[in-house]
Amino acid sequence: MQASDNILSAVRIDKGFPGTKALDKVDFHLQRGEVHALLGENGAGKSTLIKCLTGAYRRDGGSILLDGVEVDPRDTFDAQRLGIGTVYQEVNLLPNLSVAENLFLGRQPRRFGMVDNRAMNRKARELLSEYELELDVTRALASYSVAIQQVVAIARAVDLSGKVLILDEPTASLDAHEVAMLFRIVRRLKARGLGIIFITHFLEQVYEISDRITVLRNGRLVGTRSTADLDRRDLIAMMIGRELAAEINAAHATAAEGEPRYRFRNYGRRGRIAPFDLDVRAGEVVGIAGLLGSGRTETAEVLFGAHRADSGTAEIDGRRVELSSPRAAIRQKFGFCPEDRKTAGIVGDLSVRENIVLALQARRGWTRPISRAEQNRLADLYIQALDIRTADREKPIKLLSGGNQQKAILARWLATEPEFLILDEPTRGIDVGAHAEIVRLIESLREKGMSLIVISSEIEELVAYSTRIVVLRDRAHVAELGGERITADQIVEAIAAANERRVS
Amino acid sequence: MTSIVRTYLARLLPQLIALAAILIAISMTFPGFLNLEIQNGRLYGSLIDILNRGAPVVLLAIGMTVVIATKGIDLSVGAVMAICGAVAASFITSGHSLFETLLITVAVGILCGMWNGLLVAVLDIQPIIATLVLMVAGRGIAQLVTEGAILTFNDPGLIFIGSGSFVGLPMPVVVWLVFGVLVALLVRQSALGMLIEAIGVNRQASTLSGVLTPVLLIAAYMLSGLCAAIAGIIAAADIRGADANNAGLWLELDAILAVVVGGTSLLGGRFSIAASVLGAIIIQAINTGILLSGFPPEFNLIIKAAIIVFILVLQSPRFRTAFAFLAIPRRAPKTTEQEAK
Amino acid sequence: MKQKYLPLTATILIFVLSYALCAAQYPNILSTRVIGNLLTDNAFLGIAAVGMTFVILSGGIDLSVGSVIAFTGVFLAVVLEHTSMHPLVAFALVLAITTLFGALMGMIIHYLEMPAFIVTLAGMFLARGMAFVLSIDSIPIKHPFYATLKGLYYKLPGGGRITLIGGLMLLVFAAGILIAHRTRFGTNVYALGGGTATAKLMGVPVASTTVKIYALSGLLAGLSGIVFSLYTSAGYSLAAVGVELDAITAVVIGGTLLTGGSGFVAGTLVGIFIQGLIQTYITFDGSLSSWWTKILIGALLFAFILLQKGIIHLSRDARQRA
Amino acid sequence: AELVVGFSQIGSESGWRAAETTLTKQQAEQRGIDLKFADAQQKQENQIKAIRSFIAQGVNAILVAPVVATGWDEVLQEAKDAEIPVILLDRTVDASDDLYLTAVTSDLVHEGNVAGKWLADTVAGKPCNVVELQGTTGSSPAIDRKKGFEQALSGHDNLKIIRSQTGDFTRTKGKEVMESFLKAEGGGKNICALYAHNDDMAVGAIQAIKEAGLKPGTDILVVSIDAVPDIFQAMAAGEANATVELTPNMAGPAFDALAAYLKDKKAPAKWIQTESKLYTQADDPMKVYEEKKGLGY
Ligand SMILES: Nc1ncnc2c1ncn2[C@@H]1O[C@H](COP(=O)(O)OP(=O)(O)OP(=O)(O)O)[C@@H](O)[C@H]1O
Ligand SMILES: Nc1ncnc2c1ncn2[C@@H]1O[C@H](COP(=O)(O)OP(=O)(O)OP(=O)(O)O)[C@@H](O)[C@H]1O
Ligand SMILES: [Mg+2]
Ligand SMILES: [Mg+2]
Repeated sequence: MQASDNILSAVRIDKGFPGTKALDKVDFHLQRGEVHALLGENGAGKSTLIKCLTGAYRRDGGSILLDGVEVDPRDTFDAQRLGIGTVYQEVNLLPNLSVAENLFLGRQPRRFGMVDNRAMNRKARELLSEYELELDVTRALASYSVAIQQVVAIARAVDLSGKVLILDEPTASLDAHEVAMLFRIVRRLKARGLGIIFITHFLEQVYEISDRITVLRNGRLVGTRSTADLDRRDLIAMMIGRELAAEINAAHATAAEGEPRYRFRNYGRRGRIAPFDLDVRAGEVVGIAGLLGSGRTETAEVLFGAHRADSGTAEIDGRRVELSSPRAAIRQKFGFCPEDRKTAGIVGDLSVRENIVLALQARRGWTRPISRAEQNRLADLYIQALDIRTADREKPIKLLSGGNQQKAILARWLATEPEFLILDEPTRGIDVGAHAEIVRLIESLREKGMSLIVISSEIEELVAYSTRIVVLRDRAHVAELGGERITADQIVEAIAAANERRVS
Repeated sequence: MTSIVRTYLARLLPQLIALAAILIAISMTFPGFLNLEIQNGRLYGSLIDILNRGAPVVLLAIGMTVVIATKGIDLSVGAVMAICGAVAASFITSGHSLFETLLITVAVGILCGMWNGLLVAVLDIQPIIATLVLMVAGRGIAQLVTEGAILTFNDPGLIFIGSGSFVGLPMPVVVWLVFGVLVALLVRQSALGMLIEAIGVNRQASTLSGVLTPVLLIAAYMLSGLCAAIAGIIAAADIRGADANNAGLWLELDAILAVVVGGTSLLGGRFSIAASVLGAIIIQAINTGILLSGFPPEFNLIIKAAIIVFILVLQSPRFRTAFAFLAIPRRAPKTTEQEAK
Repeated sequence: MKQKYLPLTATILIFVLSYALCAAQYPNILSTRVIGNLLTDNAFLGIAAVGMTFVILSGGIDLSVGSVIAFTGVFLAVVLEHTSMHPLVAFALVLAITTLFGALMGMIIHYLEMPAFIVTLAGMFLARGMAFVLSIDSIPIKHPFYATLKGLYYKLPGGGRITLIGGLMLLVFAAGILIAHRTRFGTNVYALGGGTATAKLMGVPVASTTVKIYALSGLLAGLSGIVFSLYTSAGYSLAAVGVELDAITAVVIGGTLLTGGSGFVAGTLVGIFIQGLIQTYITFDGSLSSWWTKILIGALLFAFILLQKGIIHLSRDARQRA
Repeated sequence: AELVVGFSQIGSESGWRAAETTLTKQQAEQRGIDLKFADAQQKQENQIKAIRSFIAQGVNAILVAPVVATGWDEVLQEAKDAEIPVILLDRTVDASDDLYLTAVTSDLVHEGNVAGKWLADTVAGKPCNVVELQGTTGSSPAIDRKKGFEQALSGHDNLKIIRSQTGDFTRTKGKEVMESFLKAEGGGKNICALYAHNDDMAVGAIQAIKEAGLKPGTDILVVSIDAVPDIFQAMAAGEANATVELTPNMAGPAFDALAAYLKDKKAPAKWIQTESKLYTQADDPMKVYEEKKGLGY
């Protein structure tokens, strides 16, 4: 391979953390005008490699060449100046700043030495219009949904990238429409000769957009291939080091029989979600579909008591219950994996073990501590069962890779042996192997008689495990699909129909 | 078991080293410093003075540790000390029994803590400001009780708490030792410690996991109030009078400093009561050392600041990573062995 | 109206309301004298509070302010007494020292990753300790230049005065507002308050911003010290004890979150006025004992915070219903 | 109309000051004066604010107990311009004396001097090591009482101040510092006398001496300043030897001078010095205690 083709080269990059060798002499070459997918299981070292390339981490060894010249970005500011724009895995924008300020932080247009807010806002609106986003750019970023924040982060990185654009799981919280838009932009940049690094766990997207693929496993380079020459099966084998037993079966589960165990009537909260009726049987998975901001997360939060419902009633087995707080819900054997794991899920400084036992301990009350031996047993059990990649159970959870954090939170709820489990985007950021495992897990939980509500932006996945699907639009429940109607097409149609109605 | 002891010691190592260094430094400038003798059936010496004089800050630091672990801070403890000292003095002088007096005083302290806790947990006011309210008003309340004068008392029981001794140790030392052990056992033998740490690190995630966040927050401030009450009783008993104007003045800063010297982060989360107690003792050792040194008082603050900065710099994450390099050679052979296999 | 202006508006509303209430009881509060006093008497606090606002916006805190004010005063007094240096030169010198002092604290906070609370607490001990070492006596400043500066005021009808230092405070606030909202540095300060790690990933120069923030706070504390020395024509090592807490209170009453990232410099000005108003009211009343004074200050502080919360809460609800 | 007088008090940092406040209020009430009281919480800036507020209110006269000597020219000038007489209580200021009507104070240096003289007379030439508990570092009583005491000791080579530390005017610190003095000086064997800048520190130190197994008043002589009730109890018990009175009734003479001035514009003397009376164990301490007990100390 000619060095001149390579816009960015990383040679023998080493990076170790206490107890972990995150990168072990990894080579990586990015060519001009290519989309290069960087793949691997959770914890393989993808994010770490990115951070070493952009100076967010100091690498322990190896060199980085940009346009054939050795560079050494000391921090992301340096990297930006070199023309490397990056979207990091967790949304890394500042929620307290306005959208426009987030977009132009550090390079605000100035007039007479002062920041020209009007020009900045105008440019921000222009920039976002490319993404079909019409926002009030002077509002705080925090007032927008995760998805919108993600688009803003992408817009910022694209605007910053003169030579290289790095996207670390940018599509995790985006729906099909936004993904398509993102890809249009990526193709345009590619045509302009930029090199683009793209990390994702969605293999369809890899095949749709990428030219080459590099796979990492356990911090080591497995290999780089041309996408066209690598079929899916081989790719998965490269990633997990073995053949995946079976891919997600497309046939959906059969509807459960019998009386609904959980009955919500006219349930809702003003300003968050319009009152809805919902029945869930034992051994049933209710999938929730909808566009971004349609109110899926709100539905989950109201059901779990994270936001108290202000209308309607909830019944379990015909018995009225008050789900006024998460505690009350947990007492009724509810569980809830929130979508935003960074702020609502993980307790960063605590160990993996403590994160796993947290909900169980909270339910037992502080006077009845779970013995250390029992904690260790639970932690080890779930670390093994969910294949959580961690050096040991005492590692602070914030040091785990994103996907492994997600699994640990799932473990937290499984440890409480819930009867009603709400999963908001449980597979976000989870690798193919683990993805299949989680889908299998959902099915086995259902078979054991648990009731589940699963929110996902991946329609295929919803089809795979849902026995019924509720479609949301504009913070209201608008359609319900059951039985034979649970197909990807039908769901898309239901969402689209809703959309059309909105337009008219 | 031994591994638990070892992790415990490892956690306390920086504080122990700092304390040892300070004690050595003092004993070099003042030779009689380490002498201990038995006098009137009690231990007597500068080391005992440090433990004894440190009592209020140690007690405040115990409560402060828990509050800080929840990502809070309690600026009102000095004022609560004054209130409780005043209450104790006024009850004992108005003829109540020692038991009643202590009970009421402790209740008042807990009440003060509850007030703070309610502001923080229920009204969602930022801890510094929430407790600032009581810091400002509290001393006024204490003065209201004593009417600005020093309320002296002669009750031998109450005085005993301040200057009596038990198994050779001054009573304040016994009180904080026992209380510290009790609190440490309470938080570590129950699940409280972990739940408090969880709240401190991520309140939202904890609430969503079913942790009773508001109650635990209020409880943390109540504990801090209780600690302040005991500290207030000791401070009053020590001088046989309640000095509402000066009791506990600026001690909140010393207590916070003690917690930080003890290595607990002001951002909440992981905490260690034992380390905070050591931190408080370190600060008292500095104070006592300055007094023994015979420098003119103009220099007190500068010396204290310099030593504290020095200790904190040694403890700072940057220095610890540098220190960790020294520790690596011990582990390195093991990794190479593993790789060889 | 924008969500983010809510706390500021609430604060202004509360101030106007309580001013009206006070005036209803003591009409003299409306006199230009009281208004002039509000500016002059709080000038040093206001200037220090501007620096504090930046520090708090960035998620930090600066406890050294009061001590730095005292140090500045003593330094000026000693220098002007023992040398023939012109006060303006002395001002420049002392500002350089306090700015450097702030920068040093900023460096320790950033490079050694130590919490601001503790670093500045040590700074507080150190600055006051330095003041003690310079002189424990209170030293009058009798330089004629001081008299000249004090003679500069604009007389309002009714006996009130806008003094040089009162005007200076307003200028500093104006500059502060400009820096906070119209410079890159200002946005970077807010960025740090939103999260240091994220800000770093977004390419904010965290190190230099942190150092600049504390240097600015040191500079303004020094300026505040100069103002204080003009105000009292003296240097005294025990002066301005606890001013940092007053400044923090003003910043928070002004609607800035102590956790950083959200708030306004302008709010701090209102916070200062509210505190000044409380004091004026208590003096006008004149019947409170020492202890009731403290209790009332605490209670009013509480009431203001509560009112602010209430207003914000109500208008948020109203918006949601709409 | 009724006389309105503003009183800017330093704060309430000690029992003595509380007594001064009480007596000022009492005196005002007796004379039918409407007293506007403002507590400055130990801060000069608050005192200046209070005086300005008094001027804005248009009071007839102002009493100030200045927290520090310097920094009053401007605000006093404003009062003068508004033709409001100002009377200083218990401490003087470092300003031209035409800016205020009069100052009712004791002489802080003199107090220290009286204490020192008593000690010199009492030990009568025998060698004696003295330890000193200073007031709050930088406060004028601490500076002046130290100065006066040292003046009295100069020329008495038998008297030597061997240790001097601040006890912040409080009992707690007085006790703590005394403990360290005792440790540092051979368990107290080298100490012959204690001089404390106020009685509160002395009371704390007395306890420390007792707890160290020594007899205060005999093994170690104790002399202090203020004459608060509690020190008389200690003197009655033989644990303290002498105290120099600083009367809390500064307001009485001040109001008298004010009344005379308002009646016929007769300016009083610029300095009305209160007596610095020395009390020893011979002065029937219990009786003085009973007299002083009710004064709000
Ligand atoms: N700051 C850190 N300290 C210690 N270990 C870390 C740190 N950051 C990452 N690691 C470890 O390094 C390994 C690689 O993590 P990385 O985040 O690069 O994985 P990833 O490939 O991005 O995974 P995912 O797909 O889940 O995002 C993991 O084992 C993780 O636990
Ligand atoms: N206009 C808005 N103002 C305030 N908050 C909003 C707004 N839009 C969305 N949010 C917040 O963003 C989060 C996500 O929004 P929502 O729950 O409606 O989306 P969703 O259907 O769950 O889709 P997704 O989870 O994929 O973003 C919620 O916490 C919601 O409160
Ligand atoms: Mg990753
Ligand atoms: Mg969602």
